[in-house]
Amino acid sequence: MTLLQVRNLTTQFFTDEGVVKAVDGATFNLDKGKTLCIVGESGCGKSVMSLSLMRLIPEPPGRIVQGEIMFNDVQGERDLLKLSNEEMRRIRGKRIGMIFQEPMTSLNPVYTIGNQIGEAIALHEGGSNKQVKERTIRMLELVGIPAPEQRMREYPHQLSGGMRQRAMIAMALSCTPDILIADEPTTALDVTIQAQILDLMRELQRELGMAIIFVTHDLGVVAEMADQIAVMYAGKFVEVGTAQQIFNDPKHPYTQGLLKSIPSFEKGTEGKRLPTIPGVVPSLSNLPMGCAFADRCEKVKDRCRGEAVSEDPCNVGRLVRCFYA
Amino acid sequence: MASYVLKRLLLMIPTLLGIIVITFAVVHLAPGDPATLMSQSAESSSMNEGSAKSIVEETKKLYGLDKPLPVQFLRWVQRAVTLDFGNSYRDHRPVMEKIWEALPITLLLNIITIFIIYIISVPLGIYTAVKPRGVADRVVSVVLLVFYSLPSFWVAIMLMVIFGSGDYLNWLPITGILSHGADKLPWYEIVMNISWHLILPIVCLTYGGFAFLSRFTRASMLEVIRQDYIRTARAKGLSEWRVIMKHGVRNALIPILTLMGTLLPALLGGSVIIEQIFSIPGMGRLGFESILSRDYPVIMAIATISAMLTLVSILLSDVMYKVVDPRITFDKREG
Amino acid sequence: MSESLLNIQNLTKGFPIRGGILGREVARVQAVRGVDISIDRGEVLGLVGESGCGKSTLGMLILRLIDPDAGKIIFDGQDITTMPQSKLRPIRKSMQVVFQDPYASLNPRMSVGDIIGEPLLVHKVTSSKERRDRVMDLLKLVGLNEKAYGRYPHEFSGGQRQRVGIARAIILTPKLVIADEPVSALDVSIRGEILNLLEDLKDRFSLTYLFISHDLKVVEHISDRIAVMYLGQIMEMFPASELCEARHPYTQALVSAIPVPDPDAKRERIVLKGDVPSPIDPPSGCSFHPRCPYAKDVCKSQEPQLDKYGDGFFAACHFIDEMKAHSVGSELASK
Amino acid sequence: MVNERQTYASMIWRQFKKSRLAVVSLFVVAALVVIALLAPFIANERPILMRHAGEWSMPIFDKASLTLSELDVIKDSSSGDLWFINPPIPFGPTTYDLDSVLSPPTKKHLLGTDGDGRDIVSQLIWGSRISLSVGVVAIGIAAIIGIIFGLLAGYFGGWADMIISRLIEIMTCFPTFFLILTVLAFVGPSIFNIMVVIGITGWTGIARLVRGECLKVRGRQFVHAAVVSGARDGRIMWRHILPHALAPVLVSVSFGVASAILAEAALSFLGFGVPASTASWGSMLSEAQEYMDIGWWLTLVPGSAIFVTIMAYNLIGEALRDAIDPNMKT
Repeated sequence: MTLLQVRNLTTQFFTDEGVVKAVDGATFNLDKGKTLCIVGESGCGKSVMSLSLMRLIPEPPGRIVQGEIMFNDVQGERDLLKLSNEEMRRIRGKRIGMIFQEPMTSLNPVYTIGNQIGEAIALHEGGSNKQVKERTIRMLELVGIPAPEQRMREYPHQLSGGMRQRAMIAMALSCTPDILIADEPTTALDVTIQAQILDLMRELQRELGMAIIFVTHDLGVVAEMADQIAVMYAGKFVEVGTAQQIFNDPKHPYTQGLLKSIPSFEKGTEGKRLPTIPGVVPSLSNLPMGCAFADRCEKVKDRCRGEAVSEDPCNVGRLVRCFYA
Repeated sequence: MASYVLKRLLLMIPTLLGIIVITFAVVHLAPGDPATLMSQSAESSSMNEGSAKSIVEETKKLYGLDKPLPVQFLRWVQRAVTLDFGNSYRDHRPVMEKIWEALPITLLLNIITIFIIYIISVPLGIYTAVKPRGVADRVVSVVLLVFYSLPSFWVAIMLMVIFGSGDYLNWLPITGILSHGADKLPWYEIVMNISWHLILPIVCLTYGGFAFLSRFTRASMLEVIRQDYIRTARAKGLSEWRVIMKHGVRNALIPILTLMGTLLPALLGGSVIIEQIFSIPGMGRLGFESILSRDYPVIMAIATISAMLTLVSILLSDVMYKVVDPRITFDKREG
Repeated sequence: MSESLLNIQNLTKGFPIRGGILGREVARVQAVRGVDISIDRGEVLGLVGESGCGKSTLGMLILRLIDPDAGKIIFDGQDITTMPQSKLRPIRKSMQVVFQDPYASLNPRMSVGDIIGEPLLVHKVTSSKERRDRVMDLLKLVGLNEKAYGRYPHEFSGGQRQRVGIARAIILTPKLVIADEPVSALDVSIRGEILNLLEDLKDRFSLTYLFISHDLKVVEHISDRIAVMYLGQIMEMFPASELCEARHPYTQALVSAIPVPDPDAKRERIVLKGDVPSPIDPPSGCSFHPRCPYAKDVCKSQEPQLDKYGDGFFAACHFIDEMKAHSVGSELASK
Repeated sequence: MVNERQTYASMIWRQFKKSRLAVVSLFVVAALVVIALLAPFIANERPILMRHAGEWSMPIFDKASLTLSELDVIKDSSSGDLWFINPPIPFGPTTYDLDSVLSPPTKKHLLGTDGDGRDIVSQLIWGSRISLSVGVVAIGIAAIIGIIFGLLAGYFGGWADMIISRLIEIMTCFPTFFLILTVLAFVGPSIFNIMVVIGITGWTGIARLVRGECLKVRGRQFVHAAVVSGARDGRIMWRHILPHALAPVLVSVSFGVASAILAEAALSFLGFGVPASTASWGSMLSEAQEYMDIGWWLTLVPGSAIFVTIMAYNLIGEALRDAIDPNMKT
């Protein structure tokens, strides 16, 4: 079942330097219980993308200028962009939960973990203080925080990085949302802790059945988590496909370059030159008319610079924004 | 907590000593020794030969000026910490007695002032931070800056002319804090009478403080609003009001609290001029008159006592900081 | 070992945590605990470990940005452990650093030309004309346009800034370059270019690197030898090309935790339980024992020494002989 | 992201320009400086240029030469060969026009005269010299002490920091204005003493600011990089740390000039200012108190001058602060 249908979502920031097209016509579907990974490098607009879905873009300078986000849950289908602020608030935290990159700064330092988790529960589910407290403890147990009764009385700075991110997950999932948006949730963590958190998220997804939108720059993490993958470059989706399609048969030169540039453990590669993508990411406030990747692309031809690229000009059968895929 | 307070108290000792050293230095800063200066000023204020002589003797005795410097200093320390500042030159009353009369008035004035400044500035600062660079923000910012730039003594005399002189309006009393003979009235009438007298001075003391504190609040709040946890609170579905009030304000208030301690010395200084203009018998007026008549013991006492008061208020705001902010700060961690 | 450029023995550093009334040291963050490492001339030693394991502190110690508590640092035949900064200054010419954050490591108020030329200026090695030429040459060498000379850091992308940082580090053709997470803040597509550049420069100027990173893949790519650090200690050292032969349980867990960019890879993963223990109070015995899947009683009480267990292989583990190279490693190698 | 070429100063200037009021304030300050510098040429009882009996002279530079009223007498007696250029305001600050004592604003005296018949405009113009020089010199002293102490405390830490921080704490404990009054009472009021006293009581804010900036910058990687490059302490402080502290210091200086001008006015108002022969805005206000009921212009005019000047400096400070605000852009 399609839970979320995003059509032509466009978010722009109006700054002194001009209009920054952070997200430019993003289109995708998210199925119930599945994981979509949005992958891209810093500044490609993937975080703005995830905030746009929650309508949390700071306004001004930002604005969602067009598009629709059709959300289809038990209450029927509706466009999140057309909801009133009040209605949208009832979606946030209740139907769609969100976790962020820095668990330290994402938790309020002056309130206890229990207070911050309980706040979401009390807001959306109501119930007596005792019920809220019990549910808070249950959530903490669920995300694998030992001694939850004690932990809920502690402040964020008293927990380790991994524990904080678990607390964030407990908070985001406390009202059993249909969708969890995770914006680089493991980037600030060590690999061994990252492995724990990724395992936890997969486990919770099996148990609770929520869909996940996982935003990351790490293709390794993508491979572990994704059912669907959207590759983002300079505000646009350049390639969308299943995990197998993207990893085994990447079509867009950017995707190909990205996959090649990861160092591997393969024997004999040490000391060899790494394949790279030359050049720099263009400024989002001053994008070229044609393909934004043209300046860094090996296959570039004149057409790439002069003409806007449609979603699938080569008829690959999925989104591959390239004339010569 | 207790150990923190104790530690802070111990840290106050060197500062207190420093304050005493500075006041001691000021006594010795005067050209010539204070005793002769004293007699000069006594002469100039038309005293007879005999009383001028006695003042010289008194000063010498009070400060032990015939003793070597270290002994003088030790004596001064001893006097300062026991709050024994001798007698005033002007009326020979004990200095502390005069101060105990003046201090409550000044404290009342300043506590009301600080209270009003906070009550008005903090909400204003929060409001302008929530909608930064909007019309309201700009208007508020310019208006407050106008207030901040208006010299209080100028405003004071103009307000006196307009509201109290009888030339234009005769609404408010312009001198003292109590009408003549009002001390025989029942207590609630006295309170009313005092409040009536305090309106103009307090207006003059407060309006300049709004700009500083509300800008500070705004900056602090803007900083907090940028934090990730505000985004988290919104992502939870909290209403904007609750996001700002629960998650924003508490964090923003932490630095604002510590400001309270530093506000006091500025106000004490400011009340010199306002108390003088409105003839309010507080510490400021007492201090100013003592300076005019070179009444050393009173000057020294006021300087020492107001510095100590400030020290206490800094301590209080630091302790409050600890109460509001649960984060443990590892005192010193290098690297 | 006669060829070793840098030799550190039993290097130890703790950061005091002060507290209590008198600011006494109440605890100590034991950042680096008795580390022995030597780096040969022309070698690249990769130092890998999770955050807080002390790897960056080790780099700072070698650079003498902080002073060690115990141990020895012998650089280029000279003991620099306690050398005063004034005597150290000439030696600094041959020991440079590249930092992690290209945004923080360049002074935003200085032009790129001034930043790169600063080491020449402070060591007075060239005239200002020559300096300009040298900087220009170097700009080209690290792949930047000559126009970059007069520009300011904020005008560059992260990758370009890191090139500036590298140019500054090598302008004096040092013997040793300590690269502290030089590519961690960069995007994948840029990372490769910087790693390639570092390798080119190493060959060209016969540099020696201490390459510090949390990313085992990057370290494995660039290094000749790898040292794995955990809680301030070296757990294992081995030739980079033999990563899959490394046997220490921590190294294996580290390898296995790294996500592989292959959705079809089905692998048996070692997920370590729990968090890295606090460096304030490291576990007794083997510091890895609380998270080690193979821990036995002896691990809790006895600290294992870093011993040789193969040609170029060293590990601190009581049971290293019973461990075998984990299947993960070999599976990775075959892919 | 690659931006067009911009130095830090030009970025600040671009942000600063956004505040129109602040730009106007810059002009106001510039105009005040020009007026203060040219005061003798603008308001003087002696002619700027004169030819009398075949001789050219510039009486404004010569205290002994004839005043305009004396010249008028000569002119009336028409002894020929007399020609002179009047300054725009033909009154000095101490010209007593006894015909028009306590005159409200008229064509002759644009802003009226005081109880001694002195022209208000002239006093205002000459008074600007005192206000501006006190403001600038006093804060100059404060800034120099503040920067040096702040750098020492912030960079070297340890004992230096311990002592300087205590000193700052001690200084801030005293009510500044009371301290200034007390010291002036001892050393005697003169314009020089006022500048010095305001300066040496006003450095703590800047010192604290510089110390804070210093601590912030000292731990940053580019400073480590400079140490590794072999740079000495002096170079690191001067080249790497101070430039970061300068912008906030500038903001503080701007507000500081405003408050120094205010302090001088308040001192003069209380009779602790410069000697009565030189008019200052504060002493004008002080004298105006006598005629509060009849001479409204006497209070309004100098007060407005103080207000406008202080406002200008405050607006500049405010706009600068906004311009260097890190949330704008670094």
